[in-house]
Amino acid sequence: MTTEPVGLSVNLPSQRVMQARVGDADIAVWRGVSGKLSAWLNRCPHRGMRLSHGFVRGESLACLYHGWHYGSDGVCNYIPAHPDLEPPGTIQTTVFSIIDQDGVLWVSVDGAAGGQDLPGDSKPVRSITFSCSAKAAKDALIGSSVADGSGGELSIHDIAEGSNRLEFKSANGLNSVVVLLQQPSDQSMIAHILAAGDWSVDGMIGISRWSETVRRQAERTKNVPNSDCQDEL
Amino acid sequence: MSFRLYNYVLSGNCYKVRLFASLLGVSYESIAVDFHPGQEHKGEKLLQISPAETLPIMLADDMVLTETSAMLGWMASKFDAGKNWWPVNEPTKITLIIQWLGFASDLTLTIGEARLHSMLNRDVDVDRALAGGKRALRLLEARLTEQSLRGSQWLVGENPTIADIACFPYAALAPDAGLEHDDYPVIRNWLYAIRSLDGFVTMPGIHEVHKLRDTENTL
Amino acid sequence: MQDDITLQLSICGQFRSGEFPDWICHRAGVLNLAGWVKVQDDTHIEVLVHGNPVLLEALELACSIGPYSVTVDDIEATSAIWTKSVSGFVEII
Amino acid sequence: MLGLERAKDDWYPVAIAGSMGECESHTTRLLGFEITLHGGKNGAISVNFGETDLAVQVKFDHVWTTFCDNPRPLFDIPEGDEPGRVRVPCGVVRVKCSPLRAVENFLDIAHFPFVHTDILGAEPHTEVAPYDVKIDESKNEVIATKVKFFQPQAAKSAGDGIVTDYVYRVAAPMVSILYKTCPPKPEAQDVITLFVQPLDEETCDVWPWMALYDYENSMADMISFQQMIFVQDRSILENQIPRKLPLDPRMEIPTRADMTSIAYRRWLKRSGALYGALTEAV
Repeated sequence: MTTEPVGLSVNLPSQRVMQARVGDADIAVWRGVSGKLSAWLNRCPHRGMRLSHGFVRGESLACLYHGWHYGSDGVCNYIPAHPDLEPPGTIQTTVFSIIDQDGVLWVSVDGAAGGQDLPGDSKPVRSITFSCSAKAAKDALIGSSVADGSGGELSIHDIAEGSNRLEFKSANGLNSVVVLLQQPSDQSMIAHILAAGDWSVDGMIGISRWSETVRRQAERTKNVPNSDCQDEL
Repeated sequence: MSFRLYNYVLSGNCYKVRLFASLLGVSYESIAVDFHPGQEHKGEKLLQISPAETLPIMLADDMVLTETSAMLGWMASKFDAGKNWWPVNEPTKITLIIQWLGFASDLTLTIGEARLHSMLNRDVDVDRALAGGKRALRLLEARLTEQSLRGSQWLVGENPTIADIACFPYAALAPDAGLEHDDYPVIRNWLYAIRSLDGFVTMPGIHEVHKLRDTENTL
Repeated sequence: MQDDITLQLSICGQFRSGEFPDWICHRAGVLNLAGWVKVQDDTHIEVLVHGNPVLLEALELACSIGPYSVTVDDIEATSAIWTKSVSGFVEII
Repeated sequence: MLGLERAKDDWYPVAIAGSMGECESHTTRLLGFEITLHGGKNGAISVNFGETDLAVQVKFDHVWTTFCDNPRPLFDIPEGDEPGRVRVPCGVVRVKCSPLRAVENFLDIAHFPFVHTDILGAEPHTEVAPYDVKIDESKNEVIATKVKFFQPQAAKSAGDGIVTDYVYRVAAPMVSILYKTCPPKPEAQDVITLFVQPLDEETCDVWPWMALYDYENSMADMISFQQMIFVQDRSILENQIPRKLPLDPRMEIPTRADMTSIAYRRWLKRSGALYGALTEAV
């Protein structure tokens, strides 16, 4: 299992928690008040409640059910039902590796997470979920080009075999759009989209709308009963 | 008392009124209605007040209101002196607010229906309601994404309006119907922003953010 | 914060599966308790455990169910002296 | 399937008595099997499983049925019949969780400050004081007594915060009964129950029922209060992993505050009431 992108950094401000899926693992991702990131198995060791429903207090994540607090190292540091107890370091969540690299959150469930470098001035656009197979989503993305908002187009530039990263570039090579793919299940795919270069707000909004157009195409493909008919669309 | 509300605790539509009243600091008279299991809103006593067979019903200024958009508009006009929630002097904004108030009804008809089925066993076309709910959440995510690219976390303009209040309950209650928020990161942050407003109140299915209390001395 | 205490637990039931001692060691490890477990026979296990009283109680509670393969009829807890004869939590024979 | 045969020997609630009109019918599920309810004369309700008529009885304002020809007798709640009490069937709420998880959550007090904030509990009053739990062998029930917890608004009829006394009773694997301080009548106790209809091992319909001394609030007020509390729990129950109730404590970290839950699981294991339970740690 390699490192997966699970979200855009901008969508997880400090003191928030979200859910992510990497392979078969259900994961809670959260930031403390200082911005420190953690990624844990999404299950409170106490009674099995999903920690992604919890709340952040300082540098701890608390489970919504009984308020057990866990520090960023995953170790339980407060049990409200036993307020005088100093919990032992052995009560802890299952901790995964996470990094924030160039505005993207990367998680690995086996070993240290390693992110990917993005063009230096990359700005986050959005994360968008496709309800179709990764192949259908990827085909639709590769088959389209991004309008840059001022009449120009960015066409597909770089697709490494088996890669979860697509890059679109403008003709002059100055503007680019990077799409990082995450596959949470067989029938869904999340595209984390960033834009590098000189983009106006309207241009960024244009990229967001383009991603919805591609999604409509990809999901239509999925709904064709026989996949051989794809060319007719 | 400023108005009377015929109220049901599990109704997202009734909650719009409870939430907005709390945000505005307005007190009101609440009359509990046994919507489930008693179907009291279809009983003669309530039909005498409003034959629409819907909840909530608001009695305000000699009016009988059954549409939540009208209730929110009335409350904002009456109690929000700063005209922030319903900016009547700004034509573009109020036009967009009306647009999103209409969209809020779509949320009720899709997510609200699916929730009635998954929670209270009501007989509805659940596949259709869920598909519609997913479509509505995608539209909301797209709008909030564009707003955030413009630098705002609210549906219309730079401040919360009654459009946010109208769309909040059923968007927040989507998991009750099996539509999780995980695929909608910008909606998730918008929900958090509303939950963090001064005067916010919860309803079953929408938890509070559990900010640290002054009285607590742990950690 | 309460002071550490020591308890001896006499556990009676049906333990033929042999799964219980390891299970108790694991649970004691999660709760950061020191001590030992000793199998007397198929129906009787002795445990000496030292640590925080809240966590000791948690161990006793967990043992009252045990793994699915065993049946626990009764646990008798008595106060005991901690001799520091073992480190961590181990099975002794 | 583990525990199915034993589960078939019990009675389960499937409707509120008198809730169906004549000739009305409605299909539901019980222990994974489809059953059909028919409204008859004078509010009577009969239940079919395929061609078979199932035994039916009305008790605690609900219609109960069973697959068994010689079922375990339905438990009693003598306090429920006391004159002066208002008996309140609260309607059904569907939850995607094991029926056993719904019962277990009802026996839990430590979650009050976080899930029923400012109603049944509030920080900083989070400590769970020791209480007594036992398995009553003569009745084959779990009983927890001397349970005390600080509550800002314990019932619809409670004004300010009080320390509430609780007694919990598990009378059948899918039935939990709670006796709690009755604010307007200190010498008596309110009775609040959770009757659970197992649709399958991971889905249930929950039928809360109450027998209260409350002369001030309307029926709708009382129902609202109970529905509010239960639906606050619903999102917790739908997000516990795994959906079935794990019996092996290795899956979790119970402490003294979970004593009733542990006694309940222990009793389920001893009784072989394994429908909706997970026996091995995973």
